[in-house]
Amino acid sequence: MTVVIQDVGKIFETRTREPVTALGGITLEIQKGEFVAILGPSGCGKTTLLRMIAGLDTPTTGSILVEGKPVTGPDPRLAMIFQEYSLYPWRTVRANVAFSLQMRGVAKEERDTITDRFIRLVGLDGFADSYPYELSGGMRQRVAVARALATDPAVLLMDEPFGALDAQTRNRMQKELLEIWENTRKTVVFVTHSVDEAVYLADRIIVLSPRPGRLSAIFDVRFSRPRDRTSVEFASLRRDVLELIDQLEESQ
Amino acid sequence: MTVVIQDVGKIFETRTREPVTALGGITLEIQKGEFVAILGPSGCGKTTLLRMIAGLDTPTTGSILVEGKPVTGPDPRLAMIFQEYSLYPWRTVRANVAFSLQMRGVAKEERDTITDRFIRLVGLDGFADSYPYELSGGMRQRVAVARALATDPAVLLMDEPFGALDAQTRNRMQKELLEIWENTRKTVVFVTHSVDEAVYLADRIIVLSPRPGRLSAIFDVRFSRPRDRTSVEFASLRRDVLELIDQLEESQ
Amino acid sequence: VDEAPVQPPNGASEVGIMYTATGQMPVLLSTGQIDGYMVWQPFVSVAEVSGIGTVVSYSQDLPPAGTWTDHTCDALSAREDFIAANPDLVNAIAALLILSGDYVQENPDRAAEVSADWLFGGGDMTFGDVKVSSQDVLAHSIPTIRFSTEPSEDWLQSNDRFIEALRDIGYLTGSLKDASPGEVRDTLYDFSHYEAARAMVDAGEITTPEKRTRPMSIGYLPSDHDAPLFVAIKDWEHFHENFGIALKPRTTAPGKVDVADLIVNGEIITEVRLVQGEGGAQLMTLMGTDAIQMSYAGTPPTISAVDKGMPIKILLPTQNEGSGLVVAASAPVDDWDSFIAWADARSAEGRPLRIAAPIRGSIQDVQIKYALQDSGLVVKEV
Amino acid sequence: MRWYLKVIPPLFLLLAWEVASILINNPFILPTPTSVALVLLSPMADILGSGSIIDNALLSIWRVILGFGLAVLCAVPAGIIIGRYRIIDELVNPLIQLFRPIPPLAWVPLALAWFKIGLASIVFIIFIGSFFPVLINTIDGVRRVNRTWIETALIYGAKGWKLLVYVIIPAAAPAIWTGLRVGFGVAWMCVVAAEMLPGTNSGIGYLIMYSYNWGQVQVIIAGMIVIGIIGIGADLLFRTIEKKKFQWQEMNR
Amino acid sequence: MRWYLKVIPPLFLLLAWEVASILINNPFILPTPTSVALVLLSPMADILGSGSIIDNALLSIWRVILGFGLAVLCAVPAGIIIGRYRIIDELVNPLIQLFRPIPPLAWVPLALAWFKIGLASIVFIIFIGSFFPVLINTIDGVRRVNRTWIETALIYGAKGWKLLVYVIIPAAAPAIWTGLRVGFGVAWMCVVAAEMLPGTNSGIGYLIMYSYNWGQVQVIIAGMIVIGIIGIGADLLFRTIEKKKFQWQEMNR
Ligand SMILES: Nc1ncnc2c1ncn2[C@@H]1O[C@H](COP(=O)(O)OP(=O)(O)OP(=O)(O)O)[C@@H](O)[C@H]1O
Ligand SMILES: Nc1ncnc2c1ncn2[C@@H]1O[C@H](COP(=O)(O)OP(=O)(O)OP(=O)(O)O)[C@@H](O)[C@H]1O
Ligand SMILES: [Mg+2]
Ligand SMILES: [Mg+2]
Repeated sequence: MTVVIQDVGKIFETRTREPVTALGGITLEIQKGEFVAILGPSGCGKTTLLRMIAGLDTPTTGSILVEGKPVTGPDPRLAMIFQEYSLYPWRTVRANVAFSLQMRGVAKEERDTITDRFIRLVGLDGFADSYPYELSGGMRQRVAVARALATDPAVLLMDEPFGALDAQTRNRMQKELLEIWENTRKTVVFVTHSVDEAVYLADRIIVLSPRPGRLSAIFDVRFSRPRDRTSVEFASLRRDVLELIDQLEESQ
Repeated sequence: MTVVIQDVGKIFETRTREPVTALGGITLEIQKGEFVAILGPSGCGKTTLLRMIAGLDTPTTGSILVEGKPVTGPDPRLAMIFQEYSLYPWRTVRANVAFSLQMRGVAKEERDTITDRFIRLVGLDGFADSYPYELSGGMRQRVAVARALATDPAVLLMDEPFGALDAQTRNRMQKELLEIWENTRKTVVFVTHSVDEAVYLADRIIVLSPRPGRLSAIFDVRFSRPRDRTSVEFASLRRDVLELIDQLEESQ
Repeated sequence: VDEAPVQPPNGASEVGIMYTATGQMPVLLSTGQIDGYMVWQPFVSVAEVSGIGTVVSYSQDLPPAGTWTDHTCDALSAREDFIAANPDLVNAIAALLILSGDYVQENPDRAAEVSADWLFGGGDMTFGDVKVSSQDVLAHSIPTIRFSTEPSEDWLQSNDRFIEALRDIGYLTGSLKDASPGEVRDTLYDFSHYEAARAMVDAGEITTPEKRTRPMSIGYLPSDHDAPLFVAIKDWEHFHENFGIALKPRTTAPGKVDVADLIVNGEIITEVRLVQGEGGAQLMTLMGTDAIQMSYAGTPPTISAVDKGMPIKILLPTQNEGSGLVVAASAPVDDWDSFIAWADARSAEGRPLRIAAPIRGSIQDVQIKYALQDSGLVVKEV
Repeated sequence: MRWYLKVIPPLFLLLAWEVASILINNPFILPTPTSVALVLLSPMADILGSGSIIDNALLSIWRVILGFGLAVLCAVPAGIIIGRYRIIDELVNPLIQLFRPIPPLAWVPLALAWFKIGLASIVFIIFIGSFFPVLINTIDGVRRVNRTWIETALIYGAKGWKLLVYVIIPAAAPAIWTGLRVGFGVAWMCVVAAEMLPGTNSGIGYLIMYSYNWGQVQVIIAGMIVIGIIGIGADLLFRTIEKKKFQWQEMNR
Repeated sequence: MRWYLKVIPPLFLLLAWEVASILINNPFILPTPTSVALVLLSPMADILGSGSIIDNALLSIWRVILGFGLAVLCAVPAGIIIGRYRIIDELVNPLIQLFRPIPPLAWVPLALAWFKIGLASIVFIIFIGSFFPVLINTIDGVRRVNRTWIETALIYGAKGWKLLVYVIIPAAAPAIWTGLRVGFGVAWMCVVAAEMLPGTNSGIGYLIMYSYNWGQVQVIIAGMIVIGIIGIGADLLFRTIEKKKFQWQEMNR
């Protein structure tokens, strides 16, 4: 499913009624099945952009089209994964994964079948009846991924999903995400702060400028997966992106 | 000042009176002026080790000698910087930096002189009268560094000080820390989860095994500073450390 | 501290009046926080029987001499709309209280027993380390109360005196403030039911009132002043058999009765709920909101309530006298004169006596203030 | 801590009381523990013609449960609505603030006027006492529901009552439960005020106030101890359920 | 929200009251708003020979401040000690739990016996009411002081009273302040119970109970409104100071 972002900007009003430009105006086209990473300094509007694609916020200017139709609100074809806190702590892993199905009125049996499949997919068999607080941070994010996948969305929006994990767990989660993506070929929009992560995961890396965020550069990542972090091409692209970001900061 | 860690282990008692081995037994000698990074998976006892060096916990086995004398409690020659929450939010930047001096009964005028100097050193002139909540995460950690330096400690213990910062800010802080270290030549023990950070900063990288932490490997970082993250030697050392960590995880 | 409304000559001795909950009075007295109290029964007898205090004077003997003889105390009153809607029922209840008043007057021992049971479960009362039998207290108390139900001219005059006093204190601010004696009587009383009841009692034949579907409530106070009500219920069989009227309790358990049935000539007329209040004023407020329809309480609160516009009429007296002034047993006092002497001495020492009374405007409050002022003392509320 | 250490303070208090009562030697001021124990140790015996301690306590508990139950039935839905809709909150907040500081005791006269003598008035006083803690906690709980939880639900298609039942209420449940616990505590504290109402002839609060009217200090103290113990019991019960049911809250972070 | 929307609910309440009072047509059940307004609008006029509303309100506030002040003086230090030393906490906790549920009203008889008639007893009742909220919040606040803050201080050589004065107390201050706010609210709610004590013939609580005895429902309602408004005022004052002084707490995550 394609996501077309046309000149999208967002101005918030603070409590004191001052306008804050969160996003400056972005045009971008994301292809079906593409894995796009979005990089940018804190506060440049990455989360805001994802939220607008998900239909949780409306753009102040411009428009967002998903498969040609403008976004007017949450849409079952899009699922979003937040950095943290998005699991329901009073629900077991199974009930969390089943949440969206339950909301759509899927019957109990079918729900269980689907749920079990996705719990297995993210490697949590045996933890179906655990509560989120009994899981590690990485396991929790896997539950969030399973929940998102269970709705069979065409587009996965991920907002720094691994930001709260330690380095080792993070690497493992990245590998697993790629495996799942390769099997399901969802369109993925992945926000991150880590250049390393972006280079490791994405087909394309979108770099935004400091607030208010504007498109600053787009890097195509052409080398094949699984990518070797220690390869020369990896290091070189990583350097290019880092240098651009350093420049952006200094020019600020 | 040298820090000698001799066969140090720590066993905690949980509330249900079960023993938890947090640290398995570590022997290590840290030289005066050396910058040592400690890497290891979550829960392997890195924080516990730092706390024991700082005199906040006592080892269950073994002993820690600072400049030849066993640690029996907090010692003015050692300062520790925590990951977060360590600033006093009800105190201004100046009052935070002055805290340790005030505790030691340094007179107001002298205190102010010293404080101002360190605030300038970490680049926060102009923010002396701000409160921590008015600062960004990076600025807050700079205040913590200034506070630690203000006591003129011989040893700086840092427990993932930049873990909560975004990638860009983190890189900047690393650079600044190195500058300060080069000017003051404190002994630094730096706990981190980031291999990249360790390679960028340290003279020596200590890798601990998963819980209960034991010494797993020591890497000497021989190339000169400022280090280029995109250089071949950087990438190669980085790969070695990452591979060791991967191995450690798999063997678990 | 408020100034007393009437200012006696300068240089006179001073006495403090303090309003307190009645139950606290023996405690306050024995802990030396007050020097005496003026209150209704059985707290006067409590002091004497337990040895906590001695009686200086019963209310009817207080100065000015003769003023308080057979003075008014409790009366039966009812809401006007209730009276109008249930005239025969009101007559019947009045008749029952006339009969039970006489019964108490004739059988003080039984009345004491019933009251002790009602108020105290017949058990002991503990005051500090003194334990007294509630039976003993009430046996001492009942004979000091006059259970008389005739609205005699003396009784009316006694009420007039209270009205005077209430005006003096500034408590009458409404319809009775400037009313003439005739207007006052018209507003306050409705003796037609007393007369009808008296006639029925004399004839030995109670008219059966119409049945009511809704229960009615009578308010009363936890004092043996209300003994006629207690015996009317506890000894209902006596009245049932001899006079064909009774308030039959729903339960036979000892202690208080919450619900009774009014039975006249063998027919259940209405359910009667018995509502214990804390004081006359509270019962009047309840009557004002129609939470209760009749009440058995002191006349001054009733007068004040009528003054404030509550649609209430006094039907008949139920009991006269029955209060007293008590001082600590150790006090150098055995009658009113020695009490005044003591008050003078204490005032001279700069430690004026402190006498407790129930709420402002109560019979006891009015009487003690009048008596003290009549004896040349300055009264201060403290 | 060892259990035997835990009994030290109550025993110490008892001892201090005994010594004090001997020193003061005025049972009006401080009756001996023994005289109070006598009352407490015969909980089935009639007191002042008002029934036994047990009977009175049970009756009081029943009244409190009624008043509290009613408060919960009103305050929880109201709190959810107010917490959810900012505009309603702003509209009714001044009224809540005005009524909240008025002590239940001050409502006694109006309760009598409005609900007449009987259970209804008693229940109203307890209702008024526990309504606000439950309301305030519910509003707060609903307002603080993690925004991410709600947005996740929106993304997955939850709306209207489904959002309420499956997300808002479970998420606010710990706060609401705290409200219930606090509210029940207040309700229980209102029992004395409520049972002061005329026409009340029973209940532990009545027993205290009636004993007060007759100066029976040992009964008053016994009644206070009974109130204290039942209060502890109720609080423990609420906390135990809290621990079991809302474990996720503590653990979450 | 526009200010004129905010006045709608009070106006609506007033209107409903007016209509209801006309329909009920019994001033003892529900006096008209006008009759209450008459009382409120002449706050300097004498009521029932007990002084003006203003005088009585000021007196009540003074009493509450005394009782509350005393409670703060006792509860804050006690709370700091209990919160700091786990062993003391475990020792005294059962006693706190036992005494906490006992309503201030139930203490009235003992207050009289212990503190005699007069200001001391009134102050005691208010003290008892506000002591526990302040204590519990202080304990809680001290117990929850960020471990890192304490350890940072230890590292920098703070110990004993310096640790207390420069770290524990400032860190617990917001929680303590919340305790003060809640405690003052409760203290204020105790004013009616306290002013029921014998020997009291003034104060807004006395006015309410005294008017009750004389069926002056309009004075009762006026008194309740005064209590409500003073309650709002005090709460606002506490919150304003809270916002100013403890801004860091809200901001600090
Ligand atoms: N609801 C809101 N009201 C007002 N301002 C907002 C709101 N949400 C976001 N902003 C502002 O918009 C800007 C962009 O915020 P956003 O969260 O999208 O940034 P981000 O790129 O996701 O940052 P980070 O990397 O820190 O997550 C920020 O300056 C933020 O303060
Ligand atoms: N006070 C304590 N009581 C009981 N167990 C403890 C205590 N402190 C730490 N532990 C346990 O000791 C182990 C080591 O903890 P520590 O915090 O030192 O790990 P770490 O290496 O710093 O982990 P991380 O990278 O997540 O910070 C963990 O299993 C932890 O649960
Ligand atoms: Mg973001
Ligand atoms: Mg750690």
